[in-house]
Amino acid sequence: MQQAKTTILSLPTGEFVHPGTRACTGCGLSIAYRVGLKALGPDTMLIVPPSCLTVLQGLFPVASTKLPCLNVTFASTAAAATGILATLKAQGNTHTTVAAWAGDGGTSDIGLQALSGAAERGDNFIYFCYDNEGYMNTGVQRSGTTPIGAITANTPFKGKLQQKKDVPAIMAAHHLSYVAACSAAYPLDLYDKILKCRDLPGTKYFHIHIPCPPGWGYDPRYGIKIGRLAVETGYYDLYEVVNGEFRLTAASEKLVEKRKLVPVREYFRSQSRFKVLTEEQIADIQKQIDDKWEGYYKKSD
Amino acid sequence: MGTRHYRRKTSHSEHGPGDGGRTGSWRVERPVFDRNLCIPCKRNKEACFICWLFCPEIVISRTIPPTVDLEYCKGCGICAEECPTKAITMVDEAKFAEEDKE
Amino acid sequence: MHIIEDGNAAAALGVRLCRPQVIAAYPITPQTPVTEKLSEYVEEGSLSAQYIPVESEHSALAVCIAASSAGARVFTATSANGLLYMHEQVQWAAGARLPIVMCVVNRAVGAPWNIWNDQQDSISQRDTGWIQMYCADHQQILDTVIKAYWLAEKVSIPIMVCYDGYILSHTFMPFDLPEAGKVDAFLPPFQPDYALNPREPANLNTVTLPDVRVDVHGELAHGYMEIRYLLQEDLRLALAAAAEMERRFAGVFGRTADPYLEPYRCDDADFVAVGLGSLTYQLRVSVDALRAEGIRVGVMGVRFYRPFPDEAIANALKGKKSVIVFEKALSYGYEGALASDLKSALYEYLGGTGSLPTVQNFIAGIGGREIHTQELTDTLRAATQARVSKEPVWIGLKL
Amino acid sequence: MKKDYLEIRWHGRGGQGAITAAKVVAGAAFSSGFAGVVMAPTFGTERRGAPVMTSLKISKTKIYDLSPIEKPDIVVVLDHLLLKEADVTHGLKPGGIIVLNTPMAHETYHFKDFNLATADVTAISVEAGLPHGMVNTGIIGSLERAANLLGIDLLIERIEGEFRTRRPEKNALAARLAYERTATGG
Repeated sequence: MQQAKTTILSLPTGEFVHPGTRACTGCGLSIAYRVGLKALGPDTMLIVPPSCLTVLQGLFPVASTKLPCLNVTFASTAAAATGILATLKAQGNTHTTVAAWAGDGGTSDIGLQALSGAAERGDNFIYFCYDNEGYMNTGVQRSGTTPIGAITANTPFKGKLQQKKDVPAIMAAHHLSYVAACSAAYPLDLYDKILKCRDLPGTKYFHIHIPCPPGWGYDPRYGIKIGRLAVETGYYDLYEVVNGEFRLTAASEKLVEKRKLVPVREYFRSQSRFKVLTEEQIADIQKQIDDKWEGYYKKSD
Repeated sequence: MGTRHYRRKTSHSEHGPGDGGRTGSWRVERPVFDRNLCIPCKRNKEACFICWLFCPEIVISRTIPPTVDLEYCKGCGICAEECPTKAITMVDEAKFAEEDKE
Repeated sequence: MHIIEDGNAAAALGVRLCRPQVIAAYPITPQTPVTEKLSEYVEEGSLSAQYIPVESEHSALAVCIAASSAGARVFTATSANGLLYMHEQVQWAAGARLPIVMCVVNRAVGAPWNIWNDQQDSISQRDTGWIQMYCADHQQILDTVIKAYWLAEKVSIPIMVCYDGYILSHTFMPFDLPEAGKVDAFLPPFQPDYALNPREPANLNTVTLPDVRVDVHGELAHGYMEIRYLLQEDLRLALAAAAEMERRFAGVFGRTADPYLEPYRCDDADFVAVGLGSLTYQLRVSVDALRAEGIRVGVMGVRFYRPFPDEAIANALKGKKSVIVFEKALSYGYEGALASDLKSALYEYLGGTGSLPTVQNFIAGIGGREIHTQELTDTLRAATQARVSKEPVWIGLKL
Repeated sequence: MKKDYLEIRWHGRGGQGAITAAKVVAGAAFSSGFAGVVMAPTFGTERRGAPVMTSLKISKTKIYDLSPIEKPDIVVVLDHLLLKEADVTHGLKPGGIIVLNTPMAHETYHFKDFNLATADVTAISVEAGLPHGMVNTGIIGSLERAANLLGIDLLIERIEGEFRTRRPEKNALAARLAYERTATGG
C-alpha cells in the first residue's frame, strides 16, 4: 500500500504558477501552492475565496495560475466546489479534480459552515486551508487559528488570548476519508499526501501551516526554518487521518523515534509576533506540548 | 482607445507571467551561486536542488548550474538560507548597481 | 394538458420542462414545496439533474454560481430572509453574468418573524443587477420560468421569477402544462460563452482594477467600471430581448402577452391602478365594480420590474388623470419603490407636456394582512375622487 | 351545479385531508367546465390536530380574486367537535348548507337559517375499509348528496384518480356509502 516517497529529484518539473506574482517576498503560501498544484496536475479546477491567494492569483486580465479558477465570495468556497462537482457529474466528467484553496479565516471562521455542509454531503473534492494564522490579506488581524499569544493588528498589545481552533479535528469529526496536517516547510510531505488521497471518496481536507514574513515578523529568508521549527518543537504536527485512523508523518513521525523535541521557546523567539509571551506562558505551552507528545510516545510503544 | 470591443464582458483572466510586474525590482539582495560549493555543480549531476524546491517565486532553474531569473526574483533569501553547503550568498543590490555604472 | 395544482407545483413543473442540470436549495416557507417537488422529480427519474441539499441559502446560490460557471443550467428558489441571506451572492451572480433562474416566493422579512406574503424581499433586491419578473397566476408562473431561462441565457443576466407566497404558492388553480416538445422547441440547450475548463483555463471574477489594463495578448481589457457599465447596458437592452422572448413564446405556445405590462380596461380609463403580482388581478374585481358605478378606471400589472420598462409604462399612462400605485413593499423612509420608479418614468417622458398624471401610493397586505376586495374598491374609488395623501397610505392599518 | 359561482369553506383538522378533499372537488368542477377554480388553504402554522380551514371557489369564468372566502354558500365540517372550537357558520349565507360528519343523529342539531346534512362519515369510512379517522373522501359523498354539485360518479372517478396509489376502491366506496346515507333536510 505504501507508495514510494517523492524526492526533490523525482518531483515533476512542470509548473502551474508563473513567476512575478504579487505575493510578498518569501511568501510561504507560494511554496505550498506551487507544489500542491504539481500534485493536483493539469486536469484540475480551482476555487479561491478572497485571501492572499486571490492576490497571488493575479489581477484581471492576467492570471498567475495555469489552471481554471473560480473566485468566489468569502463564505462560499466549499459550496462552490459542490456546484462545480455537480456540473462535472451532470456532464459525465469523472476525471477532473476539484480543489479549493482558502485561507485560515476563510476556512475556520467565515467559511466553516459551507465547508461543514460540503463535507457532510461527502462531495468529492480536496479542500486546502493554508493557515498563515491570521487575516494577512487585510493586514494581519486575528483569526480562529491565530495561536495564543500572537500579536495581530486587532490583538495589538496583549496578543491573542484564546487557543488556536483545531480545524483538522473538526473536519475529522465529519468522518472524512482523509484529513492531513502539512507545512510549507515540508512540501514533499504535502505532495505525497495529495497523491495518496486523490482516489479516496468524499471530501479530503488539508491543513497547511504557512509561515508569513510580514504577519509573523521575521526576515523572509528564515521562512522555511521557522516552519520547520514549528514541527521540530512538536508545536505543529504533521499527520494524516485516513478513514479515522491517525498517524504522524514525515518529520513528526521521526520525532517519535528521536523522543527529543526542540524547546518551543526557540520557535516563539524566532518571530516578533510572540514578543509579549512571557517565560511563564511559554513554560505552560511547553507543558501542553510535552503532554501531547507523551501520548504519541505511549501510542507508539 | 477604449475597451468597447474587448471580447469579454466579465472579469476573465488568462494566464501569463509577471502579473505583479517585474518583481525583480522588489529585490534588495541578489542570490549569487558559488559553483565550487553548489552540489550539482560540483558533482556535475542532478542532485540537491533544494534551492529550486523552496523558491517561492519559481525563479531558480533545476539545471546545472542553477540559474536565477532576475527579472522576477524578489530576493527573499530562502535559497541562501536553505542551501546545505552555503553555496548561495545574498549580495546587496547596490553593489551591482555600482558595477552597472562602471 | 390542463391540471390543477398549487403555484409552487406550477413553478416546479416549469423548471422540470427546462431541464436544469443542477438544482440547489435550502428550505424556507413558503418556498419549500417547489424544491421538494424537484427533489421528487430527480429521485423518481423524471428530471435528470443533480439535486444538492445545501446548508444555507448563501450556499444554494454559491452552488448555482459555480455550477453555472462550469456550464450547467441551474435553478434555485427562496423566500424572505433566505433571499436576504443570499444577498451577497445575488450581487455576485449578476456581476459574473450567470444566467441563473431563481424563483422568489414572496414573503415578508423579519423582524419580527412573519411567514406570510408581501414583496419586501424581492423589492429589496431590485438594485442587484438581476432581471425581476412578477407573476399574477399559475399560468404566468409556469410560463415565466420557461421564458426566464430563454432570456437569462440570451443576455447572460440572472432572473428572479417572483410570485406571491401562499396567495399563489399554496393556492390550487388550473393551468395548462405544455408538452416537453414545445418547451424544447422554445428553449435551446444552454451554450455558455465560457465554461471552466482545464484545457482552456481562465481565472474568473478575479480582482479587477479601477482602471483598464492590458491583457496577455497586448489588448486593452476593461476595468471594474467598464464591466459594471456593460451590465447596466445589457440590462437596458434586455427590454428589447424580452420583446423578442414574448414573440418567440407566442409563436411556439400560442399565448401572446405584452412582455412588460398587463393592462385591464386601461384604454379609456382616466385612472389606472398599478401594481405587481396577484394583487393586480384582485384589483380587476374592484375595477369592474367601479366601472359599474361609471368610474373610468383600469388596472395595469407590471410584469417586468427590472430592468424597469419606463418608456412603455409612461406611454401607457399618457393622458391619465391619476396613477394609483398599490404595493406590498416600500422603500422605508420614503414610499413604495414602484411608485418612485413610476414618478421618475412619468417625469422623464411626460414632464412638461402638461399631461403628467398625479401619482398616489397605497401600501397593502404587509406581512400577509388580508386585503379585502371591498377595501380595495373603496380605496380606489376615493383615489379617483381626490388625491388622498402625499405620503403613502397603508390600507387596513388598525392603529 | 345550478349556480355560476359557488364558495365552499372546509373545516377540518391538520392531517385530516381537507385540502385533498377540496382539491378533488376542484378537479371535478374544472373538468365539468368550470373555468375558474381556486382552492386556498389557510396559510400559516398548521399543526396536526389543530383546526384548519380551506376555501374553494368554483366559477364559470376565471377567478381573479384570490382573497379568502367571506360569505360561503356551503361549509363542510370534517369533525363535529369543531362546532365547539370554531365559528364554522361564520359568514354562511342564509339558506346555506352545512355538511357535517357526526356520529349524532340529524335531529340533535338545530341551525336556524341553514340546511344541515349529516352522516357518520367516520364509521362509514371504517366500514369501507379505511383506517379510523380517514374521512376526507367520505365527506365528499355527503357534500354531493347535500348540494348536488357535480354528480357522484364524476366525484368518485376523481377520488380514484387522486388516491390511485392509496386504496382507491376503499376511498371510492366510502364516498359512495356516505352519499347514500347522508341525512338532509331541516
